[in-house]
Amino acid sequence: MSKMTLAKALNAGLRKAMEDDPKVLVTGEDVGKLGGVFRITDGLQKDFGEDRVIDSPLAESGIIGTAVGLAMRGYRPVCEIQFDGFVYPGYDQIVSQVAKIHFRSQGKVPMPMVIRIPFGGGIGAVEHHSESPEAQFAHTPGLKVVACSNPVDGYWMIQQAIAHDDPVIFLEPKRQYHADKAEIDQSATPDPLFASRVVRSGDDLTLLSYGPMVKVCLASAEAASTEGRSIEVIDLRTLSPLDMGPVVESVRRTGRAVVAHEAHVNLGMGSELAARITEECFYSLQAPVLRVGGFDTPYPPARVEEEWLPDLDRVLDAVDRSLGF
Amino acid sequence: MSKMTLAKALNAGLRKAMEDDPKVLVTGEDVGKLGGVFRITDGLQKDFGEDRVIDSPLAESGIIGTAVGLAMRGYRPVCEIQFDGFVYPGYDQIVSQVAKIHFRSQGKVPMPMVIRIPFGGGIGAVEHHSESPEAQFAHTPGLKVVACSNPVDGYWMIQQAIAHDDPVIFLEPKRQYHADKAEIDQSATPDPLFASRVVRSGDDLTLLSYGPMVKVCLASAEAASTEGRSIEVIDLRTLSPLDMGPVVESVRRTGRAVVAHEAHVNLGMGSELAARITEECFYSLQAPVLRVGGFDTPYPPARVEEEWLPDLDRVLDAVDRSLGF
Amino acid sequence: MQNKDVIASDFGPQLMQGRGAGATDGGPELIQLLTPEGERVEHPAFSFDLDDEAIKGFYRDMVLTRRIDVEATALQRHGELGIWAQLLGQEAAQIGSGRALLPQDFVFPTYREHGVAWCRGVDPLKLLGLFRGVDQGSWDPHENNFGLYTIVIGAQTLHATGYAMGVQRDGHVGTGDPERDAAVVAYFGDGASSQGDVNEAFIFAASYNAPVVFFCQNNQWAISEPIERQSRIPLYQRALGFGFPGVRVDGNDVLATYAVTKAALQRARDGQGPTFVEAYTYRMGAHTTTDDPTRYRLSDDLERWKLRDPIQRVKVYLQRNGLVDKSWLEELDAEAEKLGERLREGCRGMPDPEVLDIFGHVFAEQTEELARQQAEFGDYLSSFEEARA
Amino acid sequence: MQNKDVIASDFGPQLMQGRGAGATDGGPELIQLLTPEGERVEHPAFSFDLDDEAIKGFYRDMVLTRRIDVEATALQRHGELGIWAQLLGQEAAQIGSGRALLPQDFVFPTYREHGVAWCRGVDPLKLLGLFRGVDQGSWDPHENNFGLYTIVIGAQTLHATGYAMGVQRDGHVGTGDPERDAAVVAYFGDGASSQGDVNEAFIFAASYNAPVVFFCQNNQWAISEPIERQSRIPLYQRALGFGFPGVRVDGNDVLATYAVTKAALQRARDGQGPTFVEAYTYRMGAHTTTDDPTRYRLSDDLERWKLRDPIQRVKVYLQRNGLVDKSWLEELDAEAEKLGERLREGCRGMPDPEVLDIFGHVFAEQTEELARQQAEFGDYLSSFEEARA
Ligand SMILES: Cc1ncc(C[n+]2csc(CCOP(=O)(O)OP(=O)(O)O)c2C)c(N)n1
Ligand SMILES: Cc1ncc(C[n+]2csc(CCOP(=O)(O)OP(=O)(O)O)c2C)c(N)n1
Ligand SMILES: [Mg+2]
Ligand SMILES: [Mg+2]
Repeated sequence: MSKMTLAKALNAGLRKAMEDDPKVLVTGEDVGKLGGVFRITDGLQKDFGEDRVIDSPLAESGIIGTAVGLAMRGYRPVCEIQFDGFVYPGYDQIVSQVAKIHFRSQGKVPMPMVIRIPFGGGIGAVEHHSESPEAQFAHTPGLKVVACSNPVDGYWMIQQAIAHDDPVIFLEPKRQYHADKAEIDQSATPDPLFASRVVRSGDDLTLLSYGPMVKVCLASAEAASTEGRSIEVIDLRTLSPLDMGPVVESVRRTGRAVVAHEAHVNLGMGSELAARITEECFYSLQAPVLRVGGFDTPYPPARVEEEWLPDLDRVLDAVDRSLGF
Repeated sequence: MSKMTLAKALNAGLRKAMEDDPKVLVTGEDVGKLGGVFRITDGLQKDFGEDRVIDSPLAESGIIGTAVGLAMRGYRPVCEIQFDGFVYPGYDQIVSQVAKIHFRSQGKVPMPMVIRIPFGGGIGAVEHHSESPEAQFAHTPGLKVVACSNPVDGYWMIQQAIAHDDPVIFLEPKRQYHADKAEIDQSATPDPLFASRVVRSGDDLTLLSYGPMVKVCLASAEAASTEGRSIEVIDLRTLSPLDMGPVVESVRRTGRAVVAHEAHVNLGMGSELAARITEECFYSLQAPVLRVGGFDTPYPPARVEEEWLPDLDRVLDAVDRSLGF
Repeated sequence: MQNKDVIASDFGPQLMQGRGAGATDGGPELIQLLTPEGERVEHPAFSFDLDDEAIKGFYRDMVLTRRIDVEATALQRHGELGIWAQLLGQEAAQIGSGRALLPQDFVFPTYREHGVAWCRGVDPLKLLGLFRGVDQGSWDPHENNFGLYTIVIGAQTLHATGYAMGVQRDGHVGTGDPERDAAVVAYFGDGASSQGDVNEAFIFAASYNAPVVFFCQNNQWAISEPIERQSRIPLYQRALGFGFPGVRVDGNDVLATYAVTKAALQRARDGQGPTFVEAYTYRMGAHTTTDDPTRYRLSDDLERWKLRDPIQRVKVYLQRNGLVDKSWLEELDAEAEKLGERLREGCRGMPDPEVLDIFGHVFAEQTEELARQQAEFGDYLSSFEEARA
Repeated sequence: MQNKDVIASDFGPQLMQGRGAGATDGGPELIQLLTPEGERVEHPAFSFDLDDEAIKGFYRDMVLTRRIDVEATALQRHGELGIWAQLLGQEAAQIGSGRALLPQDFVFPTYREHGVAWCRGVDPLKLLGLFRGVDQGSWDPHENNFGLYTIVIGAQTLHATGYAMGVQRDGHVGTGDPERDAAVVAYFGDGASSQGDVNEAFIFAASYNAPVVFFCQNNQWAISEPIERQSRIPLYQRALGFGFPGVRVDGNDVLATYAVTKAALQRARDGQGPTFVEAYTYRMGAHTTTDDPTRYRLSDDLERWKLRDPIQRVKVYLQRNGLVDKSWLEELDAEAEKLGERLREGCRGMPDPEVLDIFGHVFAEQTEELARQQAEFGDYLSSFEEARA
């Protein structure tokens, strides 16, 4: 099977999920004829009909709220939020309903639902189109949060998320949608959905990231290697629950950790990882866990986003600081 | 002047702010004749009229969104959210508008607004009435977040927040509303709004908290002292920005820190504090920063909240674990 | 500051003005089949198609429902419940609409639908759990097609609309098969009508022509706020702006409420889409047991509404027409007595939940992290047992 | 699955049905004063009260506004802008409403109100900044009483309502002083009408009788979704359900749009409360320069709407009545040419923002934490300078 971009892989994964289970529905703004503004649902309405690929009125709370009802009726809705910044009108339904209904009903009402969110910056967009909302969802009990970073994971993780019986916030690094192509072996058995993965091994420092920053971190590790530094890179993949096993194993070995994400550092995923790593690897740490991420300003105008976003140099800077301890 | 509960102190502070500045408005559900379900706005509509103390339709996004417009017209709205769990319908207006308008306009449109939220549990309430949403707001650039823990701070901090030119999320520990009374010297000069405060000094460990947990932490420190342990307690008061000065000074001295809050530990304020403290006090730390807080479950039914909430024993347990390192 | 007339000017029709929370009079558009004096009256569009036995049944339902409410209120006073949301005065709105439902219909309630729960066969004892703080609703929504109480105002109206979209996709609309075609009912209050979610529910329901009935109990108050704060025209007219019909029924008239709701449900089942039913009623009690209405409303209003009591008028009708005798009424009282006892004992007997169980309710597939927290907390708790031992 | 008729049944009035995005015909309720053929027609309720000079002014406004749009679109194609939201086809709706405003009125736009911005005296060059990615709107909202572009759909309608509540509190409503009484306008689209915020804005505006005009440009599309997805009845009727009037005006008729908006604004200033104005128009361009309408709409629709072009009909009127001659039109072309040049040069000349300045825009009172981040990042950046040096 030919190589695919992340966008195509997600589209193929969605298609497969809809073929495998007639209860799977896709809903959101412009997901029908248009195939979504990123074309992730391209062709699905044509092939599965308007009842299964539902163009919604322009209201995110309505999209999530009606999906709750559809799930209660036995469907498995996959909601597309057009851009990260537009998930907030649906935030109440997500944190007070989607996240709590299984708990409220003591398990009598499961909430199998996937909320797809193209997230992160780097595409030169206007305000609200480059947000990284993951920490808020990870802080909310009752939700599971994952982020894919490449086409192969995109293809498998979306199917696994849809097949999962708990609500999953599914984060897609929009700047990667059309970036790189990868071969997808559909006969392979994928890694579990809630497992982190070492994507480059090394001994001097552990570099943790997810989504759009994985590529940046791999490039940083490569650059560092030219200076003789051996950096292990972990693609977290799952943000809630965190899969601390591989992280702890790695940091105990390297003694150093840097977390990189686009989201604001303050109370971002990096803070939780720093806290847990320090708790579980206290005697192995040669340096405090350092964090590289968005500054504590709103996402800036596109013309400065390249400087604002954590990049190879800023990751390496943190690596140097860590190794300097 | 006689002793006051936190509820009365906040009421007095609001009254003072309205007397001092005719542009100050109070808006929210049932804030008028009823004086709010907790009576924090008791008597204000009678004295300042329906134009300044505004009963709103039952819609939180409407409350926040119209407050944005009122602020643009030169008013200083103080919005009451009836219970923590009901801030979420207004979440989009808070994070995408209130937090961003000053930035969007490069300072041309300031957003002087206070959003009052009675927060936390312990009052035997039903679902959605015992939430601790602070971390989500602290993670949002453009917002400032403070929490009062006692009548004196309540009286001064609400006035300082209203006088402040940036939007302030003002968290009120609802289980403290009618708990303790305190003398308020209205001629005193209050501490700055964005300053943390050492409320009990000690040498063995630094205990950090805010809002409803300050009282629990003080009791824990007292209990620990009977076992000869000298614990310093800091009332953070400001959650965003954090006032790291006193925290770092203290932890460098004690070498140990425990953070306690009702909010879920995962990505709660404790994670950010742990990350920063470790970064700034790495060589002084005798133990990892430990966190005591809500488990990663939704807030449970009232009949188990006492066990679920972090209490004196659980704080002491964390203290012991820290000292055990 | 508020100009209460809606000026017509050149801008379209003169709009009818709301009468406000003070008015007991639902206005000319009010659909009524049984007057407050217990007289049956005709309505051009709606008629009550059941016999007097059914009316006796409704009477019994309302009496027992009120009893549940009274007992629960008392239990709260005695500290057995943390809080209780009283339905006093709304019995006819709930029994009339609840009895119009078919088994395959599905209900999305607020936190006050005790009478509807009764009609759906939910054990009233189970209603107490949430208010006692032992659970958040312990009945199985799929057992009686009655959803869990929803506290976030308006949220359930979107759930109802989505569920109705599912009913459509299952092909359970407009087949003409009375066993199969199903409707969904979203209950909500006058205050809820201001929430974005409720209005979005109207939009989705209209857009997909979903088989949902929006049943609004306009009890004139949202805690301390009168209906005028939410709408300056009769609430049922809200629906017209969204492209589906709305009606105002006397919510204190169980016959009219039954007839109107039944017709609205059938429209939904037939594939004719959503309907807004405004049940014009009054919250005779406090908002909840923690509320103090004397701070914001006049007692005369309450007195006037007492004359429109939903139960009394049916009793008068039954007695005047010799449909019930003393012994029948006494038996009903006895039944209510027994129900009351059962609730009192049952409530006191409710076991507190186990805090460790909480960790098992979060997910269908518990995470290792939660399992760890559960185990560690278990060890922590038992360390105290050991200490005590 | 969707049953498009709204059944009347026993449930109130037969509701008018929407015509859908395909229809150019606004229906009988459409208010028109200038036909697509350039004929002036009378309307019983609304009349155009300005002279032909004013019409020439409107024509000039529309021609220049379209030029701004065309230039910006071209600048995007040349990579000078990241994206552009075209107003092509909506010139009359924007100029007609924009010219009806008084200086003290305040406007809350979406991201497409380039013509309104023109009327408010905002330098068109400043409109480009947001789309170029150098800022998020650099004009001072208080200078021209024109708010910043708002991208979150519907959010600004609540801001407008709140601002209008402020106008009330300032006593700038209903005094009869033409310099003092002020109105507020919230611009939004057909798709936005589905957002909870917009409906909550209607509720607050009605509840407080706020001096706000809800000006909806129904351009038939919300990106790829036709109006039927949002409403199955004419959109202006939405207002009736909230208790204030709504009208549908031919949004491609600058005279009618001016007349209707002017009347609605005066209602607001006089203290008669909110009005919903639906400007029935068509998005002749793509949603934005990144959109591809061929995926979802028929080119015939566009062709039919071209016959209703908002500028052409005014040109015909002016020429037929000998109000403009060749030289006047040539001068206007020249003026448009100059404007275009200015935009091209101005846009290319726009300096990129300084990333370090970003840290200064977050708060009125910058936090120490942010100052620290700003300083450290500054050092970090200059370390590269030094490295290079
Ligand atoms: C989103 C939200 N905001 C506020 C509340 C607090 N609250 C509980 S009931 C209520 C009033 C509801 O009034 P109405 O909709 O008329 O229903 P009623 O209580 O009269 O039956 C309010 C404001 C809530 N539960 N949810
Ligand atoms: C809350 C929110 N959801 C989604 C979007 C993405 N989006 C931008 S424009 C648009 C369509 C708006 O349609 P309409 O309101 O008719 O205005 P128009 O673009 O036609 O002028 C959408 C869905 C957004 N900006 N905000
Ligand atoms: Mg009510
Ligand atoms: Mg549109």
